[in-house]
Amino acid sequence: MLGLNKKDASLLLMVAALVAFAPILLNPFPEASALAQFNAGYPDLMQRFVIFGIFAVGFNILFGLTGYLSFGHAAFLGAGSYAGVWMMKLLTVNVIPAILISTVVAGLFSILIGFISLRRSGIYFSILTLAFAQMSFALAASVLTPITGGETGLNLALDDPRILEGGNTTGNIPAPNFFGLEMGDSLQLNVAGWLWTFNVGYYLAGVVLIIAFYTAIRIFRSPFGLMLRAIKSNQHRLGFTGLNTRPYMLACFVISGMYAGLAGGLMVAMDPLAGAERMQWTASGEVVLMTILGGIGTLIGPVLGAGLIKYFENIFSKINSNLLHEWFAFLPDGLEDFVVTIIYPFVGKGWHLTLGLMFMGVIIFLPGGLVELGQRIRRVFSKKDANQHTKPAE
Amino acid sequence: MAKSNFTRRGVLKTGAVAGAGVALPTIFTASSASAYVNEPTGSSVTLGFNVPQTGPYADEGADELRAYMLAVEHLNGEGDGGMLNTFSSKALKGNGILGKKVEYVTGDTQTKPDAARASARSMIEKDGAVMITGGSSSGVAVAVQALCQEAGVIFMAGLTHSNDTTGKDKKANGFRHFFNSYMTGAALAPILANEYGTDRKAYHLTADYNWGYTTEEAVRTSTEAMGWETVAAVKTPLAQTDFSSYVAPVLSSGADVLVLNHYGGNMVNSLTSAVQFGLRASEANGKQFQIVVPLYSRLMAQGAGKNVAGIYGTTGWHWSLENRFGERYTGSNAFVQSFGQKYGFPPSQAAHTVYCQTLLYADACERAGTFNPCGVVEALEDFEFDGLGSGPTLYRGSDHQCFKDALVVKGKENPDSEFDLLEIVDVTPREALVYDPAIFGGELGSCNPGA
Amino acid sequence: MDQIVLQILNGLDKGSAYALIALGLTLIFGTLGVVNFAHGALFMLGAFCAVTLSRILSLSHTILDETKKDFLGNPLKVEVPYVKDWFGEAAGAAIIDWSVPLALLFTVPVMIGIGVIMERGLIKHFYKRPHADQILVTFGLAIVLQEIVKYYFGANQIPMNAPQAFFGSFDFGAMIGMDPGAVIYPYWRIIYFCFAAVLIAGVFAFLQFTTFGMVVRAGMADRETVGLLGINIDRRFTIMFGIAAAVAGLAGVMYTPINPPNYHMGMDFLVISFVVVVVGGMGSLPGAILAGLLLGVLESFASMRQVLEIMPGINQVVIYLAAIIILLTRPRGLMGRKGVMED
Amino acid sequence: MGILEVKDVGKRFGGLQALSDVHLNVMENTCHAIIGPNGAGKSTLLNCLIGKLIPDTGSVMFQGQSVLGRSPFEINQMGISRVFQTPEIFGDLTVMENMLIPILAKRDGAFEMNGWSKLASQKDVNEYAEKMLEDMNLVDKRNMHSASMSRGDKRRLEIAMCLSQDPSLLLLDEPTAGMARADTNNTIDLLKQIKEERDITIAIIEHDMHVVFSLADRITVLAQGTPLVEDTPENIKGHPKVKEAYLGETA
Repeated sequence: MLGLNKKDASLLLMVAALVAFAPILLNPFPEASALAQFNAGYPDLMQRFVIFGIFAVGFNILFGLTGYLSFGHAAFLGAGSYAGVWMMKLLTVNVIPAILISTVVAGLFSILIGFISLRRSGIYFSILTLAFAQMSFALAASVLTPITGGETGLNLALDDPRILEGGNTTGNIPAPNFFGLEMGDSLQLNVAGWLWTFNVGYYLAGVVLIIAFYTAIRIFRSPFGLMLRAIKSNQHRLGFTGLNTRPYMLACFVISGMYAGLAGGLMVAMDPLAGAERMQWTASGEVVLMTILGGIGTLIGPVLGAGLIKYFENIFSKINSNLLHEWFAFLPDGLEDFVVTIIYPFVGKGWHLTLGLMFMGVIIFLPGGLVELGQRIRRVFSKKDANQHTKPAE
Repeated sequence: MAKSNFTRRGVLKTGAVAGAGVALPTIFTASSASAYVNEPTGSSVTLGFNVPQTGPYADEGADELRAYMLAVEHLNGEGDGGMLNTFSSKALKGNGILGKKVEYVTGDTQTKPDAARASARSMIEKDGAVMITGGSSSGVAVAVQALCQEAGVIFMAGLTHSNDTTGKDKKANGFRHFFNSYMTGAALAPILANEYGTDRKAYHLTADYNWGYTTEEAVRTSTEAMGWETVAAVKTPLAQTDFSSYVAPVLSSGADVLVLNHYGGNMVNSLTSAVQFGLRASEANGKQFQIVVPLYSRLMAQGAGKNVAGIYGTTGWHWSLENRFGERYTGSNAFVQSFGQKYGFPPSQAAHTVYCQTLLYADACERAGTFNPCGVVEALEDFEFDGLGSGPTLYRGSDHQCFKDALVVKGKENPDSEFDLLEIVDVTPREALVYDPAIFGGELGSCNPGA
Repeated sequence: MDQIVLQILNGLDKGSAYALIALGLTLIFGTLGVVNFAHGALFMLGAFCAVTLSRILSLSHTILDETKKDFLGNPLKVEVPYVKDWFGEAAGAAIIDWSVPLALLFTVPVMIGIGVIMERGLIKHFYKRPHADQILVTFGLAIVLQEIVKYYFGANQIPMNAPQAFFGSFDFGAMIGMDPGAVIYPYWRIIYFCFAAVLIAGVFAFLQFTTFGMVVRAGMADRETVGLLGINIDRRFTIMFGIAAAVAGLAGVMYTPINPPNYHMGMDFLVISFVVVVVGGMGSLPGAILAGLLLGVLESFASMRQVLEIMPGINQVVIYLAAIIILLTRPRGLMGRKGVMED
Repeated sequence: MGILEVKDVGKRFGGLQALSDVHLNVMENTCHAIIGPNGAGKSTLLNCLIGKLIPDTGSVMFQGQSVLGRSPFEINQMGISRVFQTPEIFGDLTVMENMLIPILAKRDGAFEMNGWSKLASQKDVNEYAEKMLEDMNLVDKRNMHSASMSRGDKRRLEIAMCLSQDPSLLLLDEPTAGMARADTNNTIDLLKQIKEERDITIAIIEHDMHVVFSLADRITVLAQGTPLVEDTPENIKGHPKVKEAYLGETA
């Protein structure tokens, strides 16, 4: 299908199905139940899953294939975001031009940074990218305030020109839309206590994710992708095999940067504000963590890693002591307080602690990240399967 | 324990289980179902408290959260009622808001605009919050305010001091009770002139971001109007932790006052450096060298320890206000009492401002008779009130900024406890702080109910 | 001219802090081949050793002072440290006053212990793992350590004071024969600089002149061969990790009077210390020191207002700009060896 | 005229004159061995031939074109393939993938963003790779991780990778170093077979006389950075100078 082998095609179909049914799958608990706190099926978080998934998939094209660890990838996401907001300010609040320009600007920006940084390899490359990103962040937050909005961020204003629509100075700023369909619009479906929200913006981002994922598969499986993996494996040998690794690296870096820009464009399409801290090293570090957590060099890993980190950030940080008391109200009072006291440091303001423990736990017990977890589970099942049928080995 | 505050879900539980029998899928889009976003349909209403819980401002966020929980208690008729008893508007009856019990959800802004918006959106989209409040920086306040305007809910800003929040980035759905950079300058300058004379030469160190710019400008303008001269103004990176290279040249620059336009950790570190370099013990131009910190908070004073002794600045409110200046500030002591009884220490200015914001929002809903943001906006615009601990106060309609007295404080030489680090020098009456809303530009737009 | 001397002095002082942290980081890079993202957290733990000691020293009982009132109008509770009861008012106050220098003694065993536990319990299992795994696990560890500290000490900064004797500043310029009043510098920063110099010299001497250090240096160059010689290099590496942790911890203790510590201070230093290590050249201890001092001085110069008037915003980026220029002109940093962490 | 002409090459490292006055003429379709005791400058010479080092003096011409100053990939594209002392393969990849890389590199030149365009010819590439593996008896191991193969197999794979590009000149740097006797003999047989079957020039740097005398048509003896003598294996065997400098010690 679409030039993919069977395994890849089924992976793509699986991702497409997950994207399509996420609003249902991510809301496993009825709206009214106490566990509904763990539901993730609301537009903002679903959009974030998808957007950071794109970001991480793109990052993995660079890091997973070539082994070049960029510590400044957030700069491209930030540059894309700024470009997107400016497009919405100047031209139109239709999201398509914004997303396109984000990708292009991030691509240009990554040509510049990549051209210089790729002169070095290993940790020297990492530090060069980090330095560029930190410079971008520092300048965006301060000296470039007229262009970037500084620390408060760049957002839409009523008196923006919006050439295609004509600016208005009264009423409200028009919402970002896809040819009239507003990103914030949702269809809510209430079935027997479950509340499912099908959001326009989410599905737009979802479609983009599927396209991005398909492109990533094609890159992974192409001769180009093979050369990139060869760079990771033995760059020295590759030179003596007649290949100039520099343009390959640069192309890969730019593709990866454009993925980041695409993610940035989608981010401002969903929520039209671009802040400088999107470019900070912590943001670059986050995508590194997402990729490692999910499984470096695997196709689906980075998407899973992105999902897990964003889930923690958005769900665990919102659990407060009040909620805990409510959940454990069935316990006797003393025990209830005890249980809440035990759990409380790990949720709400302590969600970072849980995140840190999870990083350590995953990498200690699952060296291949979340994908390895999946593989192990599958192995357990297939073993069972084999036992049941008592198939001979081979 | 606080089992009484069931969230919306807890209450929905019975209703939904009963409704499940019907099991006919109901389809509605966000716009068709109600007159405004997240119209509370059950017996409760959900407020979203969005404060920094991680990062360097986590302790400030924690103090805000304490005040929010206290406010919710008082609104629901529990506890001693706090400032409900002294508030000039008597619309609130201690039975929730419009008869609906007040519930809340909490989130973590991380003091990052992106994270703050994510958290606010989850409150609006997932938890059905009808009002978002909180925050501990102007970047976050501006970002979340813009989001609330787009989403169609009310935003009651927490601690945000930049002129932009109700200046160039003001929004119809957003309101600020806290004071701003302009007011700091206006309040501080006369007292500085009085204490240090009118022929001072000032050296500014300014945090290189929006709040820093507006604060530097405000302090410069108002001190220069008093006759001060500005020798230099140097911008320092926001991420800077060691300010020694910025402080070192000050003494030989010909200045005799150092103004630190820094907040939070920036201020703690720059002030510590300035004291280390012996600025306060030095003389310049034949005068005692002085340091000024335009905006003080208790956490900053705690962080800088005894280095704050004798250093002037402004603050939005202080727990000793009513004791010092009497009845004009009625409500202060009521709030300090009920906060202190519950948590064992006095509230900070952040706690005070968010408590007031919660009460003001609730009161506006009562007076408007609806949670509809447009009704609330109308009720809050040009609302004149008293009894919330800051004296007579006006919520100006043209920019949604509160006008109330501002406090000039200085660090105590011999503090009695870690909460008693500042003493009030004087209070600048609100009349002296008024400015023309047009000077900062920006458009309020019109209220957005989201539907 | 005065300004330039002042900024060079300041840059060296700031740079010595960078160098000290980068030194420990390079030791771990070089000897163990581990990218330790938790190194900043070790620095932070050192600072909190000092906080803990000062808390222990000022453990108090409360007495009621009827003449004063607290914020609720009740009699004021005054805290009286036990040490004042035991050693008398003046001696007790002096002990509390000297808590930061005292913390140096307290910190060394604690940090070596933490370092050894970290290495044996966690890092050891990651020697053979890819650098990416090391980054994730040490970053996770750094977050956990930070959050634990935050849980007990709060997120706000905690003021720590140098002993009264070293408070304030003195005329450094006059000492070296310049005009009086030209270069005024705080005592404690000069002490910090000297302390850093002594500590760095100590580590170098240890590596240079002891057999232990010789083996470790040989191990840095070629781990397998040293292993083949029948030397238990692992145990030595454990000790090396402990030493690196202690160096970071001591740097943290001495830093507390300069900037009040908070749980996040390690992260603030993490990026800059990595830049310093890499600019210095991977695996080179002198390189790390040189780069630390160099970047410190550059940062100080960039913060001068005369410079900022010409190049606004240069203070925001100078370190990164310098790093880029150095890495582009010198492929392996200032003093890097070939083949270390290049792939 | 030779396919590879080295004239007057000299190279100095600090105080050490590693190479001086090196003249070498490798004739087409021969196997030319370069031997010499340790430290004679064999590896330095080789590195000069493949562009890793640039000599201080002299010229290196391949088929009439200078190779000096060119990067490794350009030299490869001129038709020189190199086999390393320790087999350099792509350890993380499978044997088949290893095989595909040089074929694709040859097809696409230095750089090609071939995501979609050349899919049609992908089948030919795969078939060719399959055939190469068959020739080298590696076809059973096609899906194996190449890093986990034996040293002999790695060497075969590396040679296969080089041959797949149809080079005019194959440079071998001590191809049997560190190998067991059986592996060494296999490698010799393989190289003999290659020599017979293909129009290829081989230049080999070797320590092991057994290998040299089994393969070489001509031999250059290098000592202290200078060529001592160049002749056929038979003549070299009895050459007194060589005996003195090199063989004397071993024979």
